[in-house]
Amino acid sequence: METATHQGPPTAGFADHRAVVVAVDHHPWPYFTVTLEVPFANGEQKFANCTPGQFVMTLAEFGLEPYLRRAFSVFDIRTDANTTQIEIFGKVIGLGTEGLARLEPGKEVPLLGPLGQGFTRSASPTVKPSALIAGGIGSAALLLWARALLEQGEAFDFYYGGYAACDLALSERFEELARASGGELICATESGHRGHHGYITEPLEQALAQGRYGALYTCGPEGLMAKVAALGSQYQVPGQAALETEMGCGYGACLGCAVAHQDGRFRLCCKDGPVFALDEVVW
Amino acid sequence: METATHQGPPTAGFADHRAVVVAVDHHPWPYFTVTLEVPFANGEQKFANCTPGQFVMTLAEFGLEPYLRRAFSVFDIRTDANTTQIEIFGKVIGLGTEGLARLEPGKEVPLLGPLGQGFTRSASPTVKPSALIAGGIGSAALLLWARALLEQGEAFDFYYGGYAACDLALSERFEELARASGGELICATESGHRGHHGYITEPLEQALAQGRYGALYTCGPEGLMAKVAALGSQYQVPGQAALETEMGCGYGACLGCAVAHQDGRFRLCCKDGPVFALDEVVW
Amino acid sequence: MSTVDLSVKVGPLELANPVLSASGTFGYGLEFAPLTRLERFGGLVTKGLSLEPLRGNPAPRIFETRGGMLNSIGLQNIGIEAFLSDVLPGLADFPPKVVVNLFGYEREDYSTLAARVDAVEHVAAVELNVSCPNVKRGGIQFGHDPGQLEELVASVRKATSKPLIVKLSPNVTSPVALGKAARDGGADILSAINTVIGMAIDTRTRRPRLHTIKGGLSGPAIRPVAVRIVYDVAREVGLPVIGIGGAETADDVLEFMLAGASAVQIGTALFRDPMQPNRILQDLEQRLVSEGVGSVRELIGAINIE
Amino acid sequence: MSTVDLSVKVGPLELANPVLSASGTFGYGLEFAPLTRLERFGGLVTKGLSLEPLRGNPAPRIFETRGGMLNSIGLQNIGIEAFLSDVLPGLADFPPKVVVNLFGYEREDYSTLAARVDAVEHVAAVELNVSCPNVKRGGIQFGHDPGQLEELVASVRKATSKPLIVKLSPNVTSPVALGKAARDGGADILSAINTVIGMAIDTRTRRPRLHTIKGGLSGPAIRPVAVRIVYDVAREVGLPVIGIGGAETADDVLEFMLAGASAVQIGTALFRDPMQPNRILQDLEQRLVSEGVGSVRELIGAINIE
Ligand SMILES: Cc1cc2nc3c(=O)[nH]c(=O)nc-3n(C[C@H](O)[C@H](O)[C@H](O)COP(=O)(O)OP(=O)(O)OC[C@H]3O[C@@H](n4cnc5c(N)ncnc54)[C@H](O)[C@@H]3O)c2cc1C
Ligand SMILES: Cc1cc2nc3c(=O)[nH]c(=O)nc-3n(C[C@H](O)[C@H](O)[C@H](O)COP(=O)(O)OP(=O)(O)OC[C@H]3O[C@@H](n4cnc5c(N)ncnc54)[C@H](O)[C@@H]3O)c2cc1C
Ligand SMILES: Cc1cc2nc3c(=O)[nH]c(=O)nc-3n(C[C@H](O)[C@H](O)[C@H](O)COP(=O)(O)O)c2cc1C
Ligand SMILES: Cc1cc2nc3c(=O)[nH]c(=O)nc-3n(C[C@H](O)[C@H](O)[C@H](O)COP(=O)(O)O)c2cc1C
Ligand code: FES
Ligand code: FES
Repeated sequence: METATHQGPPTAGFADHRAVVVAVDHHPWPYFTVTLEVPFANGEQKFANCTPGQFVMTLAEFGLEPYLRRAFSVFDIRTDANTTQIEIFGKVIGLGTEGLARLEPGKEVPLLGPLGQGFTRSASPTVKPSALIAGGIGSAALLLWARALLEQGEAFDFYYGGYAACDLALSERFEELARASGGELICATESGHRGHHGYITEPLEQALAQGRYGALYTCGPEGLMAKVAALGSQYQVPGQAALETEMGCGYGACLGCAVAHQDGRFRLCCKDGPVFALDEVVW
Repeated sequence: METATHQGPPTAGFADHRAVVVAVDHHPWPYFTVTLEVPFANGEQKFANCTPGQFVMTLAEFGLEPYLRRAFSVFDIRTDANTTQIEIFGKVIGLGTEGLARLEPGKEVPLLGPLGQGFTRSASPTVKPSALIAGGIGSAALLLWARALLEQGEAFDFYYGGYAACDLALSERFEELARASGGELICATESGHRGHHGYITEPLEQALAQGRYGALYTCGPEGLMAKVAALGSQYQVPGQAALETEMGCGYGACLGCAVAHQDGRFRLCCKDGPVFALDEVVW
Repeated sequence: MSTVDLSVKVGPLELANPVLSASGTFGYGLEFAPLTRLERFGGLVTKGLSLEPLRGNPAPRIFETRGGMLNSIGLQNIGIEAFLSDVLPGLADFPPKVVVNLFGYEREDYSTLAARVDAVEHVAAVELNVSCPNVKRGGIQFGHDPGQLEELVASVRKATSKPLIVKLSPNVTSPVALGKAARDGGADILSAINTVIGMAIDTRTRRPRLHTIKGGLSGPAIRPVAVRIVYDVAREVGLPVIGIGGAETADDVLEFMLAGASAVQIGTALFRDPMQPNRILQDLEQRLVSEGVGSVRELIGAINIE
Repeated sequence: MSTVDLSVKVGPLELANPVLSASGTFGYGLEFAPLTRLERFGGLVTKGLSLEPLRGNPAPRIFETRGGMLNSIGLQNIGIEAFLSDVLPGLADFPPKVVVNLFGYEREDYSTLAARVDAVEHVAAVELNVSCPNVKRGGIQFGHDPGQLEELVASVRKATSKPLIVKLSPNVTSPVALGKAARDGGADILSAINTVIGMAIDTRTRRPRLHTIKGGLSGPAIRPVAVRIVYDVAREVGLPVIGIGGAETADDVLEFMLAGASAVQIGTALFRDPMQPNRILQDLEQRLVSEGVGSVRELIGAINIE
């Protein structure tokens, strides 16, 4: 008999906030970042327990469409004396992201979070560095994790792939962290305009073949993550991926975000994920 | 056998324009005016044949709701060397008017018009002045007509009724025209904060009882217009009303805007109206 | 010039492209001449026509709802004779095929109407409205009972050799059963869907939003329902299908076609923007070019369900 | 303190107010504890429960459409035993009445489930899901056939003395006929509606948006359909009705009640905003105060159709 996977304790400590937009930055189209401010309530910092890889559900309430909130990784987080600033990094695709990109400072948005289970160290610490592999906007899930690794004194290379050069938006932020950790930024574009001409998994595979990495952490298009998982299993390197599924609610109420696992069961992307071990998921 | 009423020639010369917002003015809430600019095309002035009482269909395209355009009287119209400016006067009620009130200069909106049949002189010219009776936002349909009467050298009084003083927004513009024509502005509020304490049809009835008017022109809530029609028939003064119905299209395609007439037939508010003779309509 | 072939054959009906106007949302067609490039349409479907002119239902007749609208026009129309004498000659100047949408109270009304247009040159096809929820008697009973529908269609089939389209109701347990009945009666083509029965109330006045209390829901809100019915009917009945219901973009037209439609009617979206069909055709062409699809016909029923 | 009486009696079921959560949109209730003031709800309806745990359908399971969403969760659930032992005790701390939504493949599944909860104190009522479009076998056949539905309800009626709610499908020609069958089988209350069958296709990949191809449409898009069915069923069946379908504001709750509903379930709107029911109750109270209505019960069926 199968046990329910969505019956565990809910993600701890999330709440639905009214956040205020403090900045909207437009990077080369279609990329943008929005910084949202959540005041402390009763002296309590609202995203204090937020871990890298967790996400929020939000929506620019211009009208009634789209109807459902959209999920966004917590890209960056800053805290001062009495507010928390949450930065999300978006790519305009449809109504949800279009709305967020059109926000202006001063507007309020609902902000539900922090949600889900973030990244955890895949392996017992080894001398080997890690590889973080981002496909385009998937990089949004990896900044906090890159910083966490750096703070723990672990080196990592940051692999950044996309179709064109503009898809490697915000690469300086990742390069800085990678360098500081003792690693480097490796880029690839399918168009050939920046870095390796081809898929980002190609330079990754070369490095894996040389036994360079102790762990892989990835977020991006499903095809990319599946390839990383395949490489991980081929070279016996453990790792994790931050998944994206359609989400109705973000907190376990709709059961819409099923992710098939190797054990034959479904997990909920919003509650059991979005970060899963590479070898748990049916790709 | 009944003849089709919606089969006559379509309103002449209307088209669907892309108009640019040049000004949004906020009067005491919930009233606002939006000025829209339509460039001449091939040297042709686009609203040249627009008559008082005609309307436009428009929509602030912030998202996908509301789905249908909303009808607005052409409140004012100005022409310079190569553009026409159309001003609409709105009251925030629901999604449609909320959207328009939130417009900012520079935005584009669709503007279909000029549509429908406007006011015409009800009676052969007499020595008697006319009465224009507006209920709140209904005044939007009467400014151009007031100016046309003035230009034709006909005197009129402007009756302006509402619940509170703020509902008599833009009363200066009407007062000026009425005065210039030799008439005056008469106000009434149900709250008693401006003019007669009660319904605007009360001072109108007193004047009608004294035989003061040769014609009545009205726009406002249905109850007000029905009362004006009843007074017109009681005192044997002809007149016209600009009606409002739900409209799907504004140009005769949906047949959604039926107005029952005394002859047992329906007319289309958008094509045969919105202005109808007071004694034609089943109130 | 376009390198993409947009022409479709919907059973016996050949169209220059798969985009038609839907009945009741386009007047008699000429209303749109100042607003849109009529000549671009694949076809025009007229407002429902009856033997005698009809005055329709009292106001209010329409009400906007989320992503759609309710209507209860009640089939106001000028009658078949006025249409043929006063309107059709004007439409004959335009390239789009004219489909007459017919409505009756009794079975004979339908066959009389169909016989009347049988010899009329500029009528390209006949669409039977057997599913209008907005009239008290007639119409709808045929659309909800397979036995009655088959008899009705058979009698119309005898009256005309024009391509015969039967328009299906979504308000039934099995649209497929009704589609099969229409097929067995001799229909050439099915169109789906008519409006979904709905209702709304003004909570301030406590009165229904429509004079007739209930009306027909149309617009993007119902598109998922329409796509589902087109998919089922196209797979299970074996007649070509024209998709209708909430289509507003080229993407929506493609969605209906992938689900199995050979052509698509645009209704409520015309009210929001009368130029929408022109835009749809432009986008459709671009889309096919960019995907390397030579003919739009390749997409009919091409949903990938493996 | 409020001077307005929000309490309602829905047949044998007494609720502190007419606002409940809808099955499948509120998890098992406790998920919401951090987000909303659970204690304010009139009642909670659980996710559909079956005898054994179910894993549900593969992804994708949901897709947003205009004014609504499609879902094909496939009744993933922890099973009745896990619910009773692990979840219900936690819910017992909260004031809202707990309604268990039950689902089975065979008639006996339903009666076994109903018998299982008959003696369970904190179960206030049983709602039968006989209309889920998202599972291959079972369920839906009962909801689409009056004869089978009556038999099913009769056998459940024998198994429990709890208030018995039967949830109606909108995907039938006559919801009223199904409602009468449920009544004749012994139902105390009808709830309407479940989701409307719909479908959507990704035109780029040409694949259906849901793994199961078709799914259930919910949200504001379907509210006019739900209000119509509630209106018909409330007038013609003679059982109290719980309205469901696209309700998101106090105004919508009033609309359903004027149409004849004694209470209203909130579903999809919870995803957009989990605090919505709390806001609804606050607005509802204000609205009644401002209109001078002493009890919300005065509004049930109070539509003015003269
Ligand atoms: C846990 C999680 C974290 C996420 N983090 C981020 C983030 O940090 N930044 C970010 O920009 N997005 C992120 N997403 C994706 C985001 O939630 C939206 O799905 C996405 O931005 C599209 O929303 P939309 O409303 O703009 O487009 P929609 O209108 O929903 O979609 C428009 C079209 O694009 C397709 N589409 C939908 N989603 C995607 C997608 N992800 N990639 C490609 N096509 C798609 C749809 O099929 C549809 O045809 C995350 C998703 C999850 C589940
Ligand atoms: C020929 C014509 C000319 C018009 N001219 C103007 C004009 O110059 N200025 C202007 O502001 N409006 C005008 N209107 C009305 C306008 O078209 C809209 O119907 C109105 O502004 C409400 O639209 P909305 O989208 O804001 O509200 P909606 O969302 O459509 O309505 C919200 C709520 O208000 C109710 N409601 C709808 N319309 C009205 C109304 N007119 N009065 C009171 N309640 C209503 C609805 O029943 C609904 O419950 C005109 C209408 C017609 C037919
Ligand atoms: C205002 C209006 C009037 C309609 N009149 C008719 C009609 O006369 N005959 C008919 O078969 N369908 C009629 N319909 C239904 C449409 O042709 C179409 O089937 C339906 O609206 C769904 O398509 P849409 O969502 O694109 O509008 C009417 C629809 C609307 C909105
Ligand atoms: C994600 C989701 C899951 C659902 N699961 C169930 C269920 O398990 N049992 C059931 O009877 N109805 C289920 N429903 C139907 C809802 O209870 C409700 O009838 C329907 O969604 C219409 O209401 P709404 O528009 O307010 O969501 C589900 C609906 C959704 C959106
Ligand atoms: S998104 Fe609703 S359960 Fe995960
Ligand atoms: S609004 Fe008059 S016919 Fe459409």
